[in-house]
Amino acid sequence: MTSEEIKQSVTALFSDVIYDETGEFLNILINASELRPLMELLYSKTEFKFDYLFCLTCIDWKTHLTMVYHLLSKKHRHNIVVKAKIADTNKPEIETVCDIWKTADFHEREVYDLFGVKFLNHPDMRRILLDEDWVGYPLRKNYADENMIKL
Amino acid sequence: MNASTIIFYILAATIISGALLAVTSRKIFRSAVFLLFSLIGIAGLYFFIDYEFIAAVQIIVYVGGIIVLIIFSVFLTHGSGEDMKRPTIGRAAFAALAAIFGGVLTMFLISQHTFFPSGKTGIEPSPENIGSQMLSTTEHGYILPFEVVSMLLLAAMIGCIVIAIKIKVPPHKILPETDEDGIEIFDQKQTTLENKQIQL
Amino acid sequence: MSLLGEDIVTGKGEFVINIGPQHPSTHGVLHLKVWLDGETINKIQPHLGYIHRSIEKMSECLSYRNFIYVTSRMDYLSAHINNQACALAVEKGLQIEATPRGRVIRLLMAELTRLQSHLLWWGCTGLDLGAVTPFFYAFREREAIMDIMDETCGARLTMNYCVPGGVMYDVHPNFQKRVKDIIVQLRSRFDEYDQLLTGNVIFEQRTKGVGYLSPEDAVSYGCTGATARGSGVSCDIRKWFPYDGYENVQFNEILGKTGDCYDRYMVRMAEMKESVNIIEQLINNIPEGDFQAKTKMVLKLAKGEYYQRVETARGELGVYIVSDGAASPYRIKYRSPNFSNLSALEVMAKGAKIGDLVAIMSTIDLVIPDVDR
Amino acid sequence: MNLLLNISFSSLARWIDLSLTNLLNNYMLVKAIEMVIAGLSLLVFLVPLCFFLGYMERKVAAFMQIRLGPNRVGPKGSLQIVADTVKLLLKEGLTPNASDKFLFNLAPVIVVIACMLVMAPIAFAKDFQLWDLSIGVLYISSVSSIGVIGILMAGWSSYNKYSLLGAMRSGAQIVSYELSVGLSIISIVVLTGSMRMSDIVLSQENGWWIFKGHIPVLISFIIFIIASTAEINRAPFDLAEAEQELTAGFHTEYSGMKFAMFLLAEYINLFVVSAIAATLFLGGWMPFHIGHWEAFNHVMDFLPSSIWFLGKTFAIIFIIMQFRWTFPRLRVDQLLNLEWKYLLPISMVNVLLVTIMAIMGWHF
Repeated sequence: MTSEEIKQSVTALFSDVIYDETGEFLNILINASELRPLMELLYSKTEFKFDYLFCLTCIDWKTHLTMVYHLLSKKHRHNIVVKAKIADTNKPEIETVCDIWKTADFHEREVYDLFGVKFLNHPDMRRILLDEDWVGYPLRKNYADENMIKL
Repeated sequence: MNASTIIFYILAATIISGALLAVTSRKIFRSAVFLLFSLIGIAGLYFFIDYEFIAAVQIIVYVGGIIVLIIFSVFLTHGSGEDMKRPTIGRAAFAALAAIFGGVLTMFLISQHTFFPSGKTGIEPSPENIGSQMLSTTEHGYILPFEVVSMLLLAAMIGCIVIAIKIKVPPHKILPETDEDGIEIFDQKQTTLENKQIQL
Repeated sequence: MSLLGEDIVTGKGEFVINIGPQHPSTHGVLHLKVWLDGETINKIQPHLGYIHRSIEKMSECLSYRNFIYVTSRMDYLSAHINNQACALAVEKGLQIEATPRGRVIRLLMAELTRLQSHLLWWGCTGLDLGAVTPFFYAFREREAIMDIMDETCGARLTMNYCVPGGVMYDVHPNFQKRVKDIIVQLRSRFDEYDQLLTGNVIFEQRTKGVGYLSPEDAVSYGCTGATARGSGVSCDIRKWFPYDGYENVQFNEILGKTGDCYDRYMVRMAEMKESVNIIEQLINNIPEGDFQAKTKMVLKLAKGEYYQRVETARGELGVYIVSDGAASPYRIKYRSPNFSNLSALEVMAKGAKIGDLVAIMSTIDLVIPDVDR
Repeated sequence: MNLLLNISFSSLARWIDLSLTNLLNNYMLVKAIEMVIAGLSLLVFLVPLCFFLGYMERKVAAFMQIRLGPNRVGPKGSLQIVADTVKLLLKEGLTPNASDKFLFNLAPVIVVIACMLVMAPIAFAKDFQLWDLSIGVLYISSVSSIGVIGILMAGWSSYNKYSLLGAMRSGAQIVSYELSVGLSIISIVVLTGSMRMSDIVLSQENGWWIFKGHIPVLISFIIFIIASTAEINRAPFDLAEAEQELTAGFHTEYSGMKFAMFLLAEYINLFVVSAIAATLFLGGWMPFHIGHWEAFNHVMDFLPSSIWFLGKTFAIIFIIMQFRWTFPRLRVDQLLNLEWKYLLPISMVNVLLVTIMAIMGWHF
């Protein structure tokens, strides 16, 4: 399925999505609240069938956070990137996708650990790499550590 | 006092002290180990009177079998690592009384009985003799008790197997054959998810 | 003394045991909390982060030339392939391509890296299952490969040979001859390896039907590399999204059938032979010319996002660069293969014995720095 | 030279006994001194033996693993094991705080004592045996079962979960494999008609049992080697100390000399098991004799009996060492399956076959 067809199919079901085709993949920009239905659609619909979530991460744009999901369909061999904007940087929250793609379990815990994004309905929302009592989220741009050596 | 007396007393001391420590120790695993010493002492006593076969059987059965079983059951007992509770005074007193009564009764019975040497010479305790006595049907033959005991053990063994038997669940399902590029197999999951999609 | 006290035994009579962080078979500082019923594993929970060095944060502070070298320390056994991924990502951002000679040299080194990594894995698998001897046989060939790397770029393990636009130096004059020697040597050794470990009855018993991973789970857990291919999932990036000229060489993607430890093992063994084939095709055809494209002193990527996938010895490594036009990346994400492969450990090991856990871990082929980053 | 060869060990023992009796004229004291001498000579034999076995193990491992092995300390690395022993002696013997200290320290002693006791009825050479008791092989299989208690003790008292798992495994393993060992010993006892070690050796004067006893004895020899490898916890049956699974199993917490004692016991056990296999199946110190070939037998007699015994024993040790460096380790359930589903039924049927053979006199 080409990116044009994907766009058409998604637009038929979700009206307020923005597309971005400047990069390598087709990007779908969406609000955090609508992520979950879109993801379920992308996974389950036969012509999409994005069964493989190969990268899940977060970007801190200082004003807001963006969750980035890279998806691939093993059957149709097409890629898509879903970006969800989280406006609230103080208490970022988003629905989990770890029941759709089990790999998201660890990756979401990593994002929680390093960015502080809380994933709702995640079964085991703990820090994964850092200690349980670590203060702050190191990959945030405003993270400051007095012991950090400036380069 | 000659050497054999000394050896006898050493063995007796091992047996008695092992038994006492086994009873008084507050850790159940230690009790088992002290019991082991006591049993080895008894085996030593058999060696001492040249009943070598009995001694070896004592070690095989009691040390190699019973004690290992006891230790295994200790391992599998909940909370067996902790010290046992100190017995209450009433219990301790009752136990002491029972022990004293038993001891006195035994001593009394022994003193009542007059022991005299029998005219017959005993059977030499060589393995050959023991073996032939065990399987003979003559006057001193033990074939009947031997067989009865083996039947009992067989029954016990079958019982154990029946208790221990578990119906095994196969560890994992048989896989469908994959096709060349290993993609088709995902369709099974797809159908269940399409149902979900209709709800959306 | 409460050996069977509350802290150890849960209400269900389970025995909790911590395998690692210091343990011979976790191959690093991985910590697994295992709930056991007798010797059967009921539940398993990995605890990570013992060597988390925040390589992503470090990379954000470094220039586009320098951050490549940090990545050698992630999956140190396929250091060159990590570097290659970063170099390719930067090249994508600069919209340049490496020179033909540089690309072939990179590819050769990548396959040599894959070979040495798989050889180490083979030795360690034997070691994990209690056979010590394979380890020494594997190291005999691995040393020869390491010597080639040493001669080519001065380092044996963390090589830092890739730069955006090609490789850092030209290959040593001896390179071709030595690589040809090692191909001949390896070809004759593969049978020896099979005799030593693969055909062993105990080895087959220990691995066949152990650590079953269904293809659905493999995709869902994001498993890649031999871990997924053992379950019959096609995921070789070299075939799916060829880079650096993999489209021009002939090789097969090996797929397993049953998804157990034995298939994962066999996939890796066959992959080694494929790597040798790739090297054989390229070693006589290294194009003449520059080994490195001309690039600016300070590299600046255009604003945007760049994603590059490569196939390391353990699976799919993704490098995701978000650039804001400055001289260092705004955000870098390394999608490491081991992190995802490890997450599937629980489904594989559930219901298995402790001995199986060791077999499963060794056939996933974990490198802990790559998990923790 | 000839004179030296003719001095048998029993005449030496008789000479010591006589001279001591003349000197002291006290029966009890003489016995005590003789016991001390016997114990000391056993120790003097065992320590170099363990040194040699340690060295041999390293060299065999190196041979199998295309490397050189120890070659720095002493000529050809022969003093490496001495250096290791000194290191172990100087190391601090740690005792974990939460452990049951009495049992923790007692366990290695029990393991070593058990395997030393087994040495008593072994015939090292012609007329050279500490204690030729009438139930020789039964004594061996009974006393060797004390060792498992030491291992269980070590595992329990260490206060370590790995140790406990290792001890459980080892207990289950040793108790199971004892059956197969016992049954394969019985097949020889059936053929010989005696449990006395010297009788068993003498019964092989016209040929070793492994040749005389046709295929059934060969089967019980193979079963004996497999089962006794398992009983002494050596690879591929070293589940009790499976390094990759349980770090070091029952001796995880042991260090220094206490650890060395477990190592010592392992090597003594290895020797004992090989010696018993050599005695039962390969004729012990009996030279290689064939039926009535008098001339051939005489040629064979030229080698001293102790050389024959040690040669056979070390050949078997070499085989057991080769197992260790070739095979991967079994899993615990496979190990028990092997015993209960294969070895035990086979050896039971085998004993029946041997008995029929012995009754009908089909052996040579």
